[in-house]
Amino acid sequence: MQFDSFADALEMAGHGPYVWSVYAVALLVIVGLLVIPQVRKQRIMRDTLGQIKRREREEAERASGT
Amino acid sequence: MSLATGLLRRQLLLAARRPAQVLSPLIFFAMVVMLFPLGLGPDPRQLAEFAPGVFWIIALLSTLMAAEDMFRSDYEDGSLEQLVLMPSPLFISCLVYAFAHWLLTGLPLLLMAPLFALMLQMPTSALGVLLVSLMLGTAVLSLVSSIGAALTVSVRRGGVLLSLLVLPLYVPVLIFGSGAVAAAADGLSAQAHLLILAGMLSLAVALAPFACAAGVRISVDAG
Amino acid sequence: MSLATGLLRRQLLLAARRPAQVLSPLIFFAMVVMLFPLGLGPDPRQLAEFAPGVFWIIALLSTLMAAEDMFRSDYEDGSLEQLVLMPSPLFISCLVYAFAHWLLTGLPLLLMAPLFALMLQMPTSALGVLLVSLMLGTAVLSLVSSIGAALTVSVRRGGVLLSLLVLPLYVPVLIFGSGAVAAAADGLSAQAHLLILAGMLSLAVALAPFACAAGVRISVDAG
Amino acid sequence: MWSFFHKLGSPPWMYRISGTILTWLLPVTIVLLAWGAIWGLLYAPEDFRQGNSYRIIYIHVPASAISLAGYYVMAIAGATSLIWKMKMADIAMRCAAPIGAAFTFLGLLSGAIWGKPTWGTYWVWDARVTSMLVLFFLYVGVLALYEAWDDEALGAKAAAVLSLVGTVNIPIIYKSVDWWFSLHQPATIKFTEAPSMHMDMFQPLLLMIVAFYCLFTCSLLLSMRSEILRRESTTGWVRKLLLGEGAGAV
Amino acid sequence: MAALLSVANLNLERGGRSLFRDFSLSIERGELVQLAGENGTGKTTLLRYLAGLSSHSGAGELVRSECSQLYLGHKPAVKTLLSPRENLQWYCQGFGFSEEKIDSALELVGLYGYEEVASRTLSAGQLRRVALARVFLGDADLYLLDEPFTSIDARGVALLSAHLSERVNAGAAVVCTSHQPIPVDIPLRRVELGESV
Amino acid sequence: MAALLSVANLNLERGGRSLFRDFSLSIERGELVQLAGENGTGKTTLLRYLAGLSSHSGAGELVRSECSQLYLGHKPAVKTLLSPRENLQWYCQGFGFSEEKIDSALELVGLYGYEEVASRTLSAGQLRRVALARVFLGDADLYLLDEPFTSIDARGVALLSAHLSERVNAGAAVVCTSHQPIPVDIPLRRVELGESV
Ligand code: HEM
Ligand SMILES: Nc1ncnc2c1ncn2[C@@H]1O[C@H](COP(=O)(O)OP(=O)(O)OP(=O)(O)O)[C@@H](O)[C@H]1O
Ligand SMILES: Nc1ncnc2c1ncn2[C@@H]1O[C@H](COP(=O)(O)OP(=O)(O)OP(=O)(O)O)[C@@H](O)[C@H]1O
Ligand SMILES: [Mg+2]
Ligand SMILES: [Mg+2]
Repeated sequence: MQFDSFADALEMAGHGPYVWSVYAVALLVIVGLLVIPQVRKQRIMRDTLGQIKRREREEAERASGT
Repeated sequence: MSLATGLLRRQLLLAARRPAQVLSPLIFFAMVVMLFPLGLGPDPRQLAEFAPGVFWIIALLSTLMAAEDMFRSDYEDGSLEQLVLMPSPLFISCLVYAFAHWLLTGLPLLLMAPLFALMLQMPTSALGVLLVSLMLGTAVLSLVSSIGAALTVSVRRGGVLLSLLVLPLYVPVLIFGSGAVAAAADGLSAQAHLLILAGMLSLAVALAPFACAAGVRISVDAG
Repeated sequence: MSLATGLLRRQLLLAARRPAQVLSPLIFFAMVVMLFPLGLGPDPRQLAEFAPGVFWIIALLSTLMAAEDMFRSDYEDGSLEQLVLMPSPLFISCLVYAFAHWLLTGLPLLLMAPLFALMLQMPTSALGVLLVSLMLGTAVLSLVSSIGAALTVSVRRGGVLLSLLVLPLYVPVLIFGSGAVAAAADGLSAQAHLLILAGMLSLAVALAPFACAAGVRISVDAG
Repeated sequence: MWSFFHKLGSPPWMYRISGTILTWLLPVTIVLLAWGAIWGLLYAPEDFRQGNSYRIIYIHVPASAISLAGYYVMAIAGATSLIWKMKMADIAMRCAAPIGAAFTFLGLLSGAIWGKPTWGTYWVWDARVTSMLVLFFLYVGVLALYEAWDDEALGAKAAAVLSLVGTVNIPIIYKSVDWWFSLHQPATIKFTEAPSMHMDMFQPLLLMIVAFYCLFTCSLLLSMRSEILRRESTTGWVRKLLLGEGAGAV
Repeated sequence: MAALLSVANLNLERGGRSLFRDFSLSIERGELVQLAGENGTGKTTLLRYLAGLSSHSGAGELVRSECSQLYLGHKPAVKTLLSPRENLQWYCQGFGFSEEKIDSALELVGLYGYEEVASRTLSAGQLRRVALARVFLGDADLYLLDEPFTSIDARGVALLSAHLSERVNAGAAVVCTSHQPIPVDIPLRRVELGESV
Repeated sequence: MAALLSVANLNLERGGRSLFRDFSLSIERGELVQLAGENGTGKTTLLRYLAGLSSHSGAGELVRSECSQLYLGHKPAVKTLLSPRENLQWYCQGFGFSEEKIDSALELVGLYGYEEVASRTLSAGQLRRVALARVFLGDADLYLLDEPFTSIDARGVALLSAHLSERVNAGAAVVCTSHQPIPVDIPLRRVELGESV
């Protein structure tokens, strides 16, 4: 460990704001890259499932109707 | 009033039909800014000296590029005929067209200006003057270009000539605009330049919509 | 062959019927060149130093302004469909489109260049290099623009999008074009630059028409 | 060989195999990223000239390195879909574009922030900075072109053509920008100090580079999976998949 | 009852060709007028003149009584970037109509399900139908329609004709150019152009 | 005699809507085919697919025998800045027709006296006539015409129909969409679209 305390690590001898902001943005980007596709996939699966069920219900209704 | 807001909403909708289109102008400006170091060399001192000119070149470019389209598609698909037939005065609609044009060309430039000033190493002390002069100047450019656009939208011989007459009106804006920024960058007062720009703007707001409305009528009349 | 000459003749006729469109890039060029000394102050040495870069940047932007219209009206009125159906290979037609574009933007620029060089106090010794570099460079620009224009023609309001696509591709031309002129103005040999520009031109002539033809086909497919 | 190609082009196979890969690659990626970041932030020694600001390198260099590689991944996928009309390549290209753009953006932003403590300014028109900016613009162009089309299939074709054009141009652009800079700049600012890097500083960097490559792959596979589902939503295998696994998952 | 619109001693010329000489026409409430004539005889020019869109090409005495007018030209005035609904919204705002009827008008012209798509993805006939939907948005006293049946299928033609005859029965006047017969069962006044010249 | 053009198992979709499923059509020499159907059923889409202009939206087996084809779409492909003659000249050069017939073709479609004016000053019908003049420039084996009668007056419709039936009798094939009946006295094959879907 290069730093004596938590405050020290935040401060980084004056360079803290720069370093931490870069890491914060990086974290955001990384999380975005991993989470956005998953959220999209969940949504697509939900929509598709809904479509499939609707279609099958309609088909069943048509079959029973005639 | 409802016509004006409705028209403004429509113009912005047309421009923003796709999300990318709202961001595109910003990126486009950034690209043009990039051309200057590539053409002039990366020396920061040199760039800073040239920076005021860069902004005004971009302002002129984007105004000219967008001006041609201001009425064209409306003319071609017949919307302009309907606009002329609408009950409210045509000059108000013209003012809205110019305002929408400014929102789509002048305003994005204004928003990006601080970033570009940074990239071109302009002294931060000149930033205020840069923004004010850009705001006034691009508004005048939009209003003036609406006249030319209205006249050239239907292809008629006279239209070209008249629009050429309008072009020199851009020149004073560019002179006083870049003059203001250069003065501020040199630490001088830019008040006189800005006042003149403001004067031009009031003149343009007062007169351009009427000239533009007349142009639209002539163009629609041509079928 | 008869198709190529016929197409060229048609393109030039169309341009002659719509002079405002052809003139507006040139006017942009002229205005910026005129304003340039005003913005920078009249110090001739400085002017001359900036001149090659500015010259090339403006050349780039004015080429860009005209590029959007390359295929647009043909797409909108259905002529592009017929072009695709014509028996001769599409890439030849694309080459002709680019050539016509160059005749209407690059060539006029070339013709006006001596005058502008004078206004910007460029040393006359650099004039030859300026002209050769402009000739090679603007030809590359026209070819590259034709690709972008073909890809964006079916996209309404493609102007800014087109700029986004092609401006990055313009960068090498800008660098070597302004480099050549700057070298000549400094009394150095510009041969290497010009050779590289010529190389880029041959690459562009060999490849761009095919990419452009692919773009046209995709756009026509969109109906 | 051909059968492998054939499999690559088959959505259900790709969906299944990418799922398998992700089950172990995703945890590995996260561990590598966390390990590298903590090592770089807290344990790597201070640089004697740049002080702590150099810790930005652990984000900056991996992101910058990936951005160029990402463009080529995208362009190769584009070429494959244009020439062999392979569905999967089309999907790969669509998914790689925003990811590559994100890395490029991160590289630019981290570099700019790093510039303030080291160069005293956020922005310098240096050769590498400028080429990176051009690369970012190239990505934005491809994304904007995608987005501009109503018809997805056509938009994909157009974007593929553009990315191919970009591929031919990138080496030319990079070379010319290099040359431009060396011509103008009497080397007042030099920031490539890599060779003299201390081993203790270098190891976390290597780790982060590997982690970022894994991250790129993970993100690509994840978005490809959702894209596959979307495009195949009317097929039988998706129906089976969703009705089998969907009950619990949704 | 005074004429809604009347024109007398009209001389119209386009491109150096004289189209009408001393032409007179008067349109009363409750009339359905079909302007007929071969291509290029001046139907569109006349209609635009009556609408007040082109004054320069003609000299005559145009008298218009206070009434609301609806003009639909050859050009559809539909923005292809906007959806059908957005197009009609702007139309309503511009002419001061209420926006409530938009959905029912779109449904009437058979665009149910297409309200939100971009108009450039519509077929030729569907695009014309967006333009025609304006007729169903609000009632006007005077309709000036230039070839409203272009690209419209038989069912659409019947629908529009029925609406127009209803409006005529309610006291409005319709002036309509068309190369096809207009399928209405009310009296139709045919004005043949291009014969006298 | 083998079919001039045939398509089998065609699936076409636009904007996420499926227009045709397993559609098959085969066109022989000497046939006049009218594609009919309501607005938006896919006539234009099908015709463009048959012409080879849009491949992406459909998947099917298109077989075309070696023959010359003439396609006229909704869009007239007439440059309004050029005169009718200049328009046709370029068309002849592009397709390798002789330019001799231009004047007679223009006269046939009733544009005598308008050869040299800018096409933008033509009336709507006259502009369409410039496009239609192409049909009279040279003979093709296969005509694909999308609503050729739009804006055309009764005399023009008769003229074009007569020419088309003459071509059909000479062994060519015509595929034509139209919402109006086509006035010919040769057998007409009507293909009704949009029913089966
Ligand atoms: C916006 C500004 C910047 C951009 C766009 C940028 C871009 C790049 C690129 C493209 C690379 C090459 C990565 C690779 O492929 O290996 C790189 C590497 C590097 N950058 Fe930056 N950079 C920027 C600012 C900085 C700053 C301010 C510093 C520190 C003073 C810096 C230090 C480095 C180092 C040490 C490397 C690795 C050296 C090497 O691989 O040769 N960069 N940067
Ligand atoms: N570019 C496009 N993108 C998406 N959908 C489209 C596009 N063009 C047409 N469509 C849709 O495809 C369907 C068929 O269109 P098409 O133009 O083939 O109809 P059509 O039968 O020719 O109609 P019309 O009689 O009105 O000319 C329409 O429902 C339309 O909404
Ligand atoms: N902008 C114009 N400039 C010059 N002449 C014009 C212009 N517009 C139309 N004309 C001429 O005026 C005449 C009448 O045109 P108009 O459009 O009124 O005909 P129309 O009866 O509506 O024909 P159509 O049935 O083809 O629509 C035509 O001969 C045309 O050449
Ligand atoms: Mg008419
Ligand atoms: Mg159609």
